[in-house]
Amino acid sequence: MLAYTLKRIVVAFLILLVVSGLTFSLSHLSADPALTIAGEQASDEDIEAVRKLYGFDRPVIEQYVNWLSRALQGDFGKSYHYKAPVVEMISGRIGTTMTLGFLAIVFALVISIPLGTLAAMRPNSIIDRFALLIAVFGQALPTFWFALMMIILFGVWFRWLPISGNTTWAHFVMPTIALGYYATPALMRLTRAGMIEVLSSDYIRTAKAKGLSPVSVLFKHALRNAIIPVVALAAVWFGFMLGGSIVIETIFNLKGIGWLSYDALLRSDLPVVQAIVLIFASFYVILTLLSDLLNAYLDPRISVR
Amino acid sequence: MSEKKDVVLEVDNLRIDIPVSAGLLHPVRGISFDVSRGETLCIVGESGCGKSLTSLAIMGLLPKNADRQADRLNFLGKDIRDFDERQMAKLRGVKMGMIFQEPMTSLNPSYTIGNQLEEVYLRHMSSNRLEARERAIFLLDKVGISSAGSRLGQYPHQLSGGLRQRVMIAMALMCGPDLIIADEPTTALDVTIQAQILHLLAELQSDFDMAMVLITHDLGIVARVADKVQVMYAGRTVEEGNCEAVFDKPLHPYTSGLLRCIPVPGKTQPGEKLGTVPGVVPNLVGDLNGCMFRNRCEFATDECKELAETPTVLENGHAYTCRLKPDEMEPSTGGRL
Amino acid sequence: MKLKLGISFVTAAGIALMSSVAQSAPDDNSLVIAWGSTGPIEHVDNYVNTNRTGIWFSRMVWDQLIYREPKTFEYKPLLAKSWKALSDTVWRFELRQGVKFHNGEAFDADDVVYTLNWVSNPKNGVKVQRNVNWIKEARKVGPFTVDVEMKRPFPQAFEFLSGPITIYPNEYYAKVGPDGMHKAPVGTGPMKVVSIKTAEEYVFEKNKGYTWGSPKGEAQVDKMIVREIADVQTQIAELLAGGIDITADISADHVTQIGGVPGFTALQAGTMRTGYIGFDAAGRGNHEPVTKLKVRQAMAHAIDRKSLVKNLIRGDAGVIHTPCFPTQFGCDVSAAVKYEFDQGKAKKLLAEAGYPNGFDIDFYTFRPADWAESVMGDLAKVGIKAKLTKMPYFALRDKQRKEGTTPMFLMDWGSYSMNDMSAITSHFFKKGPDDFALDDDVAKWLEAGDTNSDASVRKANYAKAIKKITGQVYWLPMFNHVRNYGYRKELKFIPYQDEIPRFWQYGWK
Amino acid sequence: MKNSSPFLRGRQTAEEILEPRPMAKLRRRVFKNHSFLIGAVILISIILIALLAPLFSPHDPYDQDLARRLMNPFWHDKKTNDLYLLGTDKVGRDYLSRLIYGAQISLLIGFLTILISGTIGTALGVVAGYFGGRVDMVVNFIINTRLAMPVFLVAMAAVVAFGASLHVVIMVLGLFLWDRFAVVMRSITMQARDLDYVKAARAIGCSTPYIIIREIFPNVLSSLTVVATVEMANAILLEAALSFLGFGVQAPTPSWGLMLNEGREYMFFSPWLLALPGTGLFLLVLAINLFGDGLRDVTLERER
Repeated sequence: MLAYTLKRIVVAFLILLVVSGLTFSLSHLSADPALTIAGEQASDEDIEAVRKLYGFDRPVIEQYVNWLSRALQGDFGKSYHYKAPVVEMISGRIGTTMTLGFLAIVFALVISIPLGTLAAMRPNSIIDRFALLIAVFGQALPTFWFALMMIILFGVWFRWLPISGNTTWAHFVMPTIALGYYATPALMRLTRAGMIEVLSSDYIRTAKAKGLSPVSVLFKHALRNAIIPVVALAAVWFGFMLGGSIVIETIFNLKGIGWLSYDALLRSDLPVVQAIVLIFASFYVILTLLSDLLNAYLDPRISVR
Repeated sequence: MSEKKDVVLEVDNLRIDIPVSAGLLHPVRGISFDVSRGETLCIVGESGCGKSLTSLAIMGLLPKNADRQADRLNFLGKDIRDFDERQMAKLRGVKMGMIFQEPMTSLNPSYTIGNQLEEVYLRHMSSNRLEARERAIFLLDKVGISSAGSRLGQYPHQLSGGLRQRVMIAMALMCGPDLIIADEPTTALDVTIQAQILHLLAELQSDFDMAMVLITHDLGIVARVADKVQVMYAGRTVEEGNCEAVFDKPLHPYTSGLLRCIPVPGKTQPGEKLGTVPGVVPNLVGDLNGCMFRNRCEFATDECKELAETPTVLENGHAYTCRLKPDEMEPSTGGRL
Repeated sequence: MKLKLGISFVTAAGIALMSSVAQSAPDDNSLVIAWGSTGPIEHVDNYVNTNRTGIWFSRMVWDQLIYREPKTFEYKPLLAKSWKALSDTVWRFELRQGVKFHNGEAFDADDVVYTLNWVSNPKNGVKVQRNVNWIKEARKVGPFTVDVEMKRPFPQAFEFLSGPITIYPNEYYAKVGPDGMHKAPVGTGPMKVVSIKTAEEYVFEKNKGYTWGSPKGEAQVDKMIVREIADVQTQIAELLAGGIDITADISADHVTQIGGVPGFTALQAGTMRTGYIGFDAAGRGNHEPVTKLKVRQAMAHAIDRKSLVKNLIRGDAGVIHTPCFPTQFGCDVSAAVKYEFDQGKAKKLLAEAGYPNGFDIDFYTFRPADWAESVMGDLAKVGIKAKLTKMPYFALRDKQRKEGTTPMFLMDWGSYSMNDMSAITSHFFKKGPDDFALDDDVAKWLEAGDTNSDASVRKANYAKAIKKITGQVYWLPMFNHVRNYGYRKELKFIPYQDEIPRFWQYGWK
Repeated sequence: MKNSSPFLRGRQTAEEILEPRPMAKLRRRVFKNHSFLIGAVILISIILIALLAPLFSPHDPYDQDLARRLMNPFWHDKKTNDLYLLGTDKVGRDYLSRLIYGAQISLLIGFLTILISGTIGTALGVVAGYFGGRVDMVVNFIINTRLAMPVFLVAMAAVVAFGASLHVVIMVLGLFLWDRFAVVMRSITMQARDLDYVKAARAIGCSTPYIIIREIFPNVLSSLTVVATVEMANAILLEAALSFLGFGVQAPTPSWGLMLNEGREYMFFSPWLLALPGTGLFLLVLAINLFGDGLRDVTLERER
């Protein structure tokens, strides 16, 4: 188990290294940071001076190594546009995004696990068809479109929910649903498939033959096994959701790092973009690592493999 | 016939129907038997004959879409035909235990052996974890698992198939049931282990004075442990009776065909050809007429197509369902025992 | 029910069906504003910001020495009571007495001297150097008298002193610096900052001490909340749902739509923001056709600017013929060569230039695509196939400066609300990174105009520049933009042409 | 399926007993599978509309005239509906024609993206699955690296870097959406590698590419198609989201995502400008998903 964990951590680091390298070179392809820093009214000499000062005239590799060594010490530089330290900008905003992502994944799980389970218990029943409908619709519904429709209906028309901002829990309702609904189909399908498989497994038959109560059969014996892959997928989806938060945060005016990355892209604010890509990637890597370890705990067979 | 003294389970005309896309499937079409305390009934037949469904029907574990009917289904004198899931759950595990064919997958991989053993006891006996644990250790010891105490903390994947089946047996016995149903308990195991497990089952059955229904396709096993034998084909009993009677003088061509398939120590000569029963099990969908074995039967005539499937009962309780008279089957094809 | 709702939803002609908004002014006499469609204020410190909303913010919190009357562009006293020129390069200002900063600090000559000297020092990193780099030194002459010396004769000085140069409290600023000002701004202006959530929300209250007769007037509301909302549609949703009272970011079509909703008013106000199509006449990006004068002239004739203005911009916008806004100093409309819409002429010119069948060209913009598409539709009719690339402003600007590979671009310039053509024409045609004409004559004339304090000399030079720029079609000036405002009917709203809404002046009816 | 009950496992099912011919069986399954049918019908209709766009669309989707901008659809304005059934957009182009041509763009993006991503993913997956060992480790690492990249953000960054256009969007999506192909192909190839006839081919000395193409590829084709439908839907939605934020294809291309971006300005007052392209997108993605789901059910059963 320990060796397994260590190996996974090393691989995770390597992945982040490659991701950061790719992002760095990509973003340095896109813009000349000296221009961005020098600003609107800068002369050619100003731009040249900035280029020298920041070392943009150096080879990209050298710049990357410099950036990486500072990033490893927690210094992602200063925003070209806002002149504030990137770390400060992100740390002030990441909470909103995490809250949104967390609520959305909880929403998705709260919808998909019971519905998937019910659907699996009664295949081809009304509830199964309803669940399938939700899944099929959810997969086809563009998130941003769904978000806009909700704003029109619940924000403007009925005025049930606040439209923008993050001051109260009510502000998170629409963004959570919009973002969470996006993950629901995948999680529900997996719950259903997993439950069907588990419910038809021999050990569930054994559990029934032991005269256990249906509740115990379902929750103790079936759900725990069926939920293992769902947990893994939910972790992966949490990572995806951070990506989806770009659109959602922009629409609902939640000023998290999703919005920040969008804003930074509009301004070619490279240090911010790089840092956020790296943060999203780290989240994915850490979450998959954790979910693997959690799986190993929930299903003792895994760590033996 | 047994003395009808302490009948544990009585089944009369059990039928199972399952709707499938092509029509109504009749996997079990009128099975009757009874089994008493201390008695072992063996149900024999090849794959697809309905023997496993019969056992599941008794346990109330049929798939939801299967329809179970019976003229009588008495367990410990109570009619359990109309028992709902909750009532059945109170019988299962405590009054009737079941052992399945696949020890490798029949245990939940996520929980320890101890947990899975204790939970039956905790569920049915008003007792505490400590007693459950003692009972588990006692039974693991009883089924021949050494250092039972330390095994409790192990997960199923840490055990071999034979050990797992022993655990399954222990689990079925946790609450001291009156009836134990073993559905091909040794099929998935190594040959050497098979004998041990079978021996163990027989031993435990007499120790605990239970009724046992043993389902198998292996006539060799039947010969060793059965008091009564029931041979099933295509969802019906084709022959039943005392073990000796059936083995000595099989009256149904199918039974005799099956018996030809097994080598008998001391009787089968080296190099002698073992028999087979050619052909496949017929389709059991829709309305069925005549003897279902006719397409594989060497004695079949046109008469068999119309034949009502009513058993002929001999005076010793030995019964069979065939148009042939007891002596019409050629002696050479059967009765080698 | 659901179905009916869905049908009526898709078919609804408008939101007019909705329950209308509360019809009275808020009880606490507050005003909620949404802005931010071009991104949040990058830094609340006025000198570290370039965003327009930062200018709006600064006018609420700080005052300048001089007040420029927004309608007549006349200079009036603000923090300075009076002024006179001591020489070509020195102005003396008599300051107003009895003014207090929001933190209680009294306003005097020290504040002015400190602010001007601090911002004019390049080391302090004022973001728009052009705003301040003409100041040589500010000197305290008396407790309320200050001399400001310029590096050279600088005729536009008052535009800057009445615009971007706001006066900071010297003691406070010396202590906290730009970052402190960013977190807790302190000024003399009509609104006092209560709290700031960067890029999200700014809360103000009325500066009760603003009673010294400022021409800007006292605040009409007791409380003001500004919400930075990036998405215009979200702003409108909030407006319709009653979450905000006014937005200044909407489009011309929104004005028609919102104006039709009971309880709301929408209006368009022309600004001096000047839209233009720039051509890579100097050939920085090696696109041959646009380096030819006849091609540029042909395009000037081919584009129906009137129709574009009438259909897409509307309001009091108009076609512009000068590379500057006509109210700006020196922007002489009569000097400009005008191009009427005449596609026949355009085709003829194209044929003469050697492109009888037109050509393909890349066309860049950061503004709504429909404006550019309208242009493209016109060009297509004379055979010029333009391929549009719409990109974010910053990316487009960087692309232009870095690669210069933008043969044709629809852009615009707001002149930082300065009423002097040096703020626009001199920026683009003095061989800076944004100059795609690289014309020595034009650069020379503009320099002469920028640095002479004699108004008539300036005008003469600027006129020559305008004539050459339009004659050579380095730019095809298009139209002046409008700002579109949507707000609750009960709000007393006054639009201004300099693209700076004075939010503190808007009270409830 | 009803007969997939565990309790019947290992026993013959009625269908197996009846045993009709394989093709008839497949046909029956296809026609019994409603989602497959519905998906296929919608998808084929959309493909036909896209292919025959010039026939179906009443106007040139690029023909603009500011004088007739923002005309209402037929249910609002009876006078104009003869000419412009669904009204016009903000530069006066026929909305119906643009919707019809929009199907072309979405399908083009979907198909080309999966062509690129499918090639990359399949190559990586098959190589990893066939060779195993170190090769597999490297490919796994590449897959994980790809999964760790936030697709949407990096795609936006790439679009900024290379300039927004149809080619760039397709390239970027193609270069990003190969992971599922690789994962699925890898595991299937691994299983296929151990099949007897593949072993046999290896034993008689067939070359590796030959084995992969002749023996393994036919095996994975149905799974490949299923993955392709998932990724195609994914690509279409991603393009829409990119275009919606202004990081996608350029005006005046009639992409549904871009139309949503443009129509958003009118979402409160002329909601059809948003609802119509949204519905188009929804139907297309729905159809692809239904088709893919159905295909999986149909083919998986066949393989069982």
